[in-house]
Amino acid sequence: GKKESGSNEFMIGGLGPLSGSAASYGVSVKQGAEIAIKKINDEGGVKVGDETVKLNLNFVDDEASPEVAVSAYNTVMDGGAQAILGAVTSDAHMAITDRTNEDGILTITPSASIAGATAYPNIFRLCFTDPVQGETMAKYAVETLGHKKIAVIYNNSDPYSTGVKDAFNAEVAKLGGEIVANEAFEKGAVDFSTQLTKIKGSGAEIIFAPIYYTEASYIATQASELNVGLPFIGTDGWDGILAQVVDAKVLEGSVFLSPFVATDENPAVQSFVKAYKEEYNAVPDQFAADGYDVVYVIKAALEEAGSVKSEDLIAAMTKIKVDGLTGSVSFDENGEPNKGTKFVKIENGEYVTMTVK
Amino acid sequence: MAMLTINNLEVYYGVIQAIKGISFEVNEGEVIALIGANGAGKTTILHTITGLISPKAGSVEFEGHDLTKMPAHNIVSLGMAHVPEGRRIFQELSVFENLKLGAYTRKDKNEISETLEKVYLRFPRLKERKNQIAGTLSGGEQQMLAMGRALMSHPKIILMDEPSMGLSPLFVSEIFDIIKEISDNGTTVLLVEQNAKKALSIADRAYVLETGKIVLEGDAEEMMNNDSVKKAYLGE
Amino acid sequence: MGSILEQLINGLRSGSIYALIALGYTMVYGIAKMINFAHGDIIMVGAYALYVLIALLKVPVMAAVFLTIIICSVLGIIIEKVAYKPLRKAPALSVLITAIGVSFFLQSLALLIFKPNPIAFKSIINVNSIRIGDITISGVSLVTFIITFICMVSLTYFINKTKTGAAMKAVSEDKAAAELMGINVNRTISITFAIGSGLAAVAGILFVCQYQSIQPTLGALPGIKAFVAAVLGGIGSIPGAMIGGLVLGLIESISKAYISSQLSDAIVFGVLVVVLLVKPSGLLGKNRIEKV
Amino acid sequence: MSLLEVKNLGISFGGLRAVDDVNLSIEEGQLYGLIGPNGAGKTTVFNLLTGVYQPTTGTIKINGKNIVGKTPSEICQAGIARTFQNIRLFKKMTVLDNVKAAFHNEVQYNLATSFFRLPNYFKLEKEMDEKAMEILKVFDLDGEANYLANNLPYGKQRKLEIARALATNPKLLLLDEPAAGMNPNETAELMDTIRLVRDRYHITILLIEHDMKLVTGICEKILVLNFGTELASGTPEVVLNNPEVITAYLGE
Amino acid sequence: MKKDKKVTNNNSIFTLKNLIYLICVIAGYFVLTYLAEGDLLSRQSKSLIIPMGINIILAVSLSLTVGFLGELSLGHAGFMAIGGYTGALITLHMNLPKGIEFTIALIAGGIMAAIFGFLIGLPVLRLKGDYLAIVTLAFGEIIRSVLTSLKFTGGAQGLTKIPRYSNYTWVYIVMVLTVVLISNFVKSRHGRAIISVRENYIAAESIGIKVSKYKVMAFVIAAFFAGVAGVFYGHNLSILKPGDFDYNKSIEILVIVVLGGMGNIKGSIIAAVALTILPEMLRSVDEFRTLLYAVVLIAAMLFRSSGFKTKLEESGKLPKFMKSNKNNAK
Ligand SMILES: Nc1ncnc2c1ncn2[C@@H]1O[C@H](COP(=O)(O)OP(=O)(O)OP(=O)(O)O)[C@@H](O)[C@H]1O
Ligand SMILES: Nc1ncnc2c1ncn2[C@@H]1O[C@H](COP(=O)(O)OP(=O)(O)OP(=O)(O)O)[C@@H](O)[C@H]1O
Ligand SMILES: [Mg+2]
Ligand SMILES: [Mg+2]
Repeated sequence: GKKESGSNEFMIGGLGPLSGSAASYGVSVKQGAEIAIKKINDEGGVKVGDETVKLNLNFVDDEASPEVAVSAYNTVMDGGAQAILGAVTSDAHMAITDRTNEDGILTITPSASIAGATAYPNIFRLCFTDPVQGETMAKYAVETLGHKKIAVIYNNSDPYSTGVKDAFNAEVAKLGGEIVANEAFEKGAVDFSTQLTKIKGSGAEIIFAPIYYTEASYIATQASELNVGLPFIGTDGWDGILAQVVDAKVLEGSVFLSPFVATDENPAVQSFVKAYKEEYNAVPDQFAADGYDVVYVIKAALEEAGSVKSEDLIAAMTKIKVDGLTGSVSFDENGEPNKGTKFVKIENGEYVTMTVK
Repeated sequence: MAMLTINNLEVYYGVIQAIKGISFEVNEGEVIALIGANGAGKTTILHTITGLISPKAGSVEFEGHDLTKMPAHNIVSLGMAHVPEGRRIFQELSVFENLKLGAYTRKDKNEISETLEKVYLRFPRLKERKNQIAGTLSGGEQQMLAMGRALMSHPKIILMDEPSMGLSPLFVSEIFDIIKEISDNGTTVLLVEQNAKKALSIADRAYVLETGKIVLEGDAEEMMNNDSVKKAYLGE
Repeated sequence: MGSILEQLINGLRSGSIYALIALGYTMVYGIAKMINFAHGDIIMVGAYALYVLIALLKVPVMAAVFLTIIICSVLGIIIEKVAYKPLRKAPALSVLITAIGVSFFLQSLALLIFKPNPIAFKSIINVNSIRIGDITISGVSLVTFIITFICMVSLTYFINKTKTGAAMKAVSEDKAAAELMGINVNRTISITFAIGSGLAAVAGILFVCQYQSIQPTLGALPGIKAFVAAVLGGIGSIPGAMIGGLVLGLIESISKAYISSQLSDAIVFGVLVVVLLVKPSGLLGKNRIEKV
Repeated sequence: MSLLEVKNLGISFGGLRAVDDVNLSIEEGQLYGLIGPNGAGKTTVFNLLTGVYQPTTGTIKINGKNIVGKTPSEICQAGIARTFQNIRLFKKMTVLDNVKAAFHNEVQYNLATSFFRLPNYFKLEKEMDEKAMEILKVFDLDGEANYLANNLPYGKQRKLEIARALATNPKLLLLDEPAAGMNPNETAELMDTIRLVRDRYHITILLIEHDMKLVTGICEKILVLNFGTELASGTPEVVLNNPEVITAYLGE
Repeated sequence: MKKDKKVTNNNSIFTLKNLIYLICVIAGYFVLTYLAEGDLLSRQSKSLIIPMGINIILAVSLSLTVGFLGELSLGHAGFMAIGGYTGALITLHMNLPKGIEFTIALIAGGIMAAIFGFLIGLPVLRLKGDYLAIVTLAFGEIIRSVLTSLKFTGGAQGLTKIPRYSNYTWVYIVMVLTVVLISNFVKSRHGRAIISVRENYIAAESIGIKVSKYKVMAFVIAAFFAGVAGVFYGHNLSILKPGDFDYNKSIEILVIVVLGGMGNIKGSIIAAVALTILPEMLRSVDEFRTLLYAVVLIAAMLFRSSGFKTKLEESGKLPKFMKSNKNNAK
């Protein structure tokens, strides 16, 4: 998109993978954000001080690569970006952080969960950090479910996966549990039978899989073939997994953390899902909801600041509270979100939201 | 009519013209010798006849077929075999496999094994070494294999590019005897040779090539007594 | 011990897929003397073709399998004609780069058409798994292993015993000389690519039956692993490809199970290096002294 | 003491005894011929002498020093250079560079000089150019110095191979069928060149050849091999009139 | 015709040609400064200047192994990773002034990569062709896998907050140095030895060239420069992670070298520039980008070897750097 009529438009620069193996995340974020922007603009735009501005999105492919992200960032800056939505993936995000800081531009990542992603004052994130997810799930496994022996399977080449795993393992130890199998795999792996056989023989009572749904679906299917017979718990990467398995039975009873489920009764969620389906002929996932929420966070910041200047927007960030699709969220001065955790359980082949104390 | 007619042939390598308008003919049953210095274009002519190079102008006609319009692999089935320069045997295959490939275009199994026996009779060394990997044969042995392989297709005409290169004196004489014998059995021969003396001694007619042109042609015997040929190619 | 046996079976399971892919690799390499980097992506095309035929067009299973193989074979022939044939006289590396280009092309095309999200696909092989005590061998694994073995044997027979096979060997060494034997070089190379790609299709079919999920990048990693397997077994050797694939699968499984799942890639590649240092032309590769 | 002293040399390939119990002794400055039927093992002897193959039996001494077990490059440094039956030039290098590459051990400068073009680089490269041109002139190749070796006609490629071998400053030069593919006039010219090389560079030459004109014309001594073993040896007159040599090799 | 031709004109370093080169290099720097500091280019284009330089260093160094030695190397990214990590660890843990710290990092990165180049070069003694290629690929993957599992390299997360020391001046200087040094090298006795090994190793041995030594040497030198490029890479992105150095990265560099013409340093430079810009130029076509990239790649390879190029060459319309060197006979 191009700038239309000067100052009555607010340009958001989006960065995420639109091609390559991580493309689905970037595409979802982009589409979710587009839904939000369309909705906001249709409702008349954003009131900034005395003016109303319309939002615009220039979303550029970063291939989830740090190298490409840098030039993608510069591309959106050339396009006159006034705030940054992104980057979607952790590596790409880390490559642009200090550049955004030099430019002093408001940057909100929907999904870069790596520790240290918000190290600069201009950067905020919507999602949970990896360590928080790890700790939350450790507490859930040990305290809520009461398991002592836990197996972990994680993606060794993925910072997200290893980040969650490290925090999880540390927390489990602290809580008196034991990691009886700590199994890794590499990017692109499709065969997990060796790791699962090992886990099967390890005496574990539950399997923690802090990974994305693609691999999680392979793992669940193969675990059932190998009669591993243990329940899974996962992280927000699991969102969307039901569409990935032939037989939902292999996932029965699995629990994962997710800020968003498309089957949520919440009317805001349902109207989003409907709009998304109409526009893209697909069911939105967590990333789409994240993209949507970030746009609303920017909207709130604009309204709060009453200005489109970056420093005003950044200052406004810690004062706002947004009721988003992924929950109600506010931000602390470190740029981290405060929001409730949501657990999702798979029951009878459906996602069911649970509340956990 | 001649069996093989070459008319006004012109061949280029990029911008370099290697053959500059050559015409000649080969009649059935003849042995024709092509002689000329290094780089005169002898090999190029043979390659053009068997379709490995396409000419810029001119025609090659074999028993009424226009060879310039025919892919190389179809030419063999018309009854033409080529013993190429540098032997070009299949180095990684065994002697036997090489010979079998020579008969690729033939169907009748019995006829093929008959020919094979004939080839073995002519080149006993090949029979001895039939399972050796061809690339490890000595230079001369490889030359025999190249010849034997060409004979396997039971050709009407055989083109030979320096068949005596690298052979021992005894075997050079033998090779020329074999060529004579092939010809006596009714196969037409087009022979390119550095060893002009031997070539002329068995040829019926000969053409002398100089930098892409025919400069002399005629009866082989007359040619041997031609002073300029003697000086330039017979080393006398 | 049960678990060792189980792990060996796990190794054979992924190994026989590698082996099947490696067969196609080695076959094309042996004849066309080029590393066909797009081979892995033809597997992916095979997987999507099968999906489209069965899930979208509702073609009966056997017909779909047959059509998938045909589609991939034709694709192989087209790729060769368009992207490789013009480079016959160019240095080998140029062809390698176009092959990489073709690989990118197929992947991005699949991404455009089918989108990045994986598609779940139900196995079309309904063979019951075998259970021996504690150990289960899945039906798909069994079928894969048997088909790989059959492919290996028939390919070996084809290359060594048939006339076309002989022509292929001749073409692989010297195209001009092969032409002089009356061999249609272009046709022979087309056949090579058709068979190689047909094998990739079979691999694609078995792959999706095994793992029940299809995505545009599905061929990339197995492709590389199979290439490694082909080299391990001695590139150009057909039984070598099979052995290389199985050995690779076993090493992977054993190292993940008993050494370190973090370092398994390093270990696998380390073993490969060691094997090649001891046997520089792979397990079954021919190591001939060059005649000087 | 002779320059080259070969005793009981032998090698087998599988079941084939390609070279069997060959003895050879060449004096300095000699022009020695090695002949024999196709497949007799002549090229194999060259390969054994230059370390391409390792002998199964026997010793090879140059100037009294044993060279069995040494690598081809070490043997080259010990003073044996060769040409190949099937030409092995550096085809995509210029004629001049083919020869300069052969100065590798003769004219040396270190890596830093290569990278930074220190003064020595220019001095020694110039020296090499001059020496190379000198050798090329002997073979009438100076006019083609900047051609790619690949573009030379066959006969000149053969000469370039000799020139390259000569550039390593050998004591003993091995030539494998240097006249193959040449017509009688070219062969005659080559004979003059070989004699000239021997006299000008004071080296010893051992050559394989099937062209009897060349062999009788320049060789002082001849060894005839048959089935890997010695059939006859001595002066050309003696050897070439040996009835066994005539039946096995010469014919007529 | 066969006159006593003057064969070489490089009798000293002070030649007209070298003077012109020097002027070009200095002028190049000023142009670069103008482009990088001025308003002529967009931010996006400016941000490509450093990657371009890095790619040139990578391509020119890889062309030593692939183009001049003639061995296919699929592990160049591994050396880059070694250099990048070494350099980053140095600047992250040392507290010296920027200039000194970065110089140390560049040299140490290069040396460390060269040491690994030596280790990887050793199997070269026994292997040839595709077998060697697969071993280089294996080493690249081993390096990546080990980096992923080590604690002090940050595992999969890698190293972050690496100071952004790479700027166009540094990269330009080192790039020019790399090109000059490697160009010098290939035209020296060592370079000739390496090329002769490529052309015919049996003949090379027969004239006293130690084939193994020169193969290893080519690997070590190429690795050194790749390591230096890796240091720049890390200090440009401020983040390094093992995943970025898989075989795809190696292949990316290889594509540049082959497209530029094997053993053609100028070609490598031009291809490096072109292939850095190309994906960015294709940005406007969004999701068709990778598809078009593939098409351009295939088309470029086909074009390179089509008769079309030769015809242009013959008509004298092709710029000199694009001419193939097979016709330099006359
Ligand atoms: N592939 C090629 N590219 C360019 N020029 C070539 C090529 N092949 C041959 N030539 C040139 O064409 C001319 C004729 O070569 P050809 O090989 O036909 O000669 P010839 O008479 O067979 O010589 P020889 O006795 O050496 O075998 C020569 O000048 C040669 O340099
Ligand atoms: N690497 C090898 N493997 C197997 N056999 C070999 C090998 N090298 C040579 N031979 C065999 O050893 C014998 C001697 O070969 P060599 O090349 O030395 O013969 P030659 O005397 O040079 O013959 P020519 O005059 O034909 O070149 C031949 O029968 C050949 O087939
Ligand atoms: Mg010729
Ligand atoms: Mg010989």
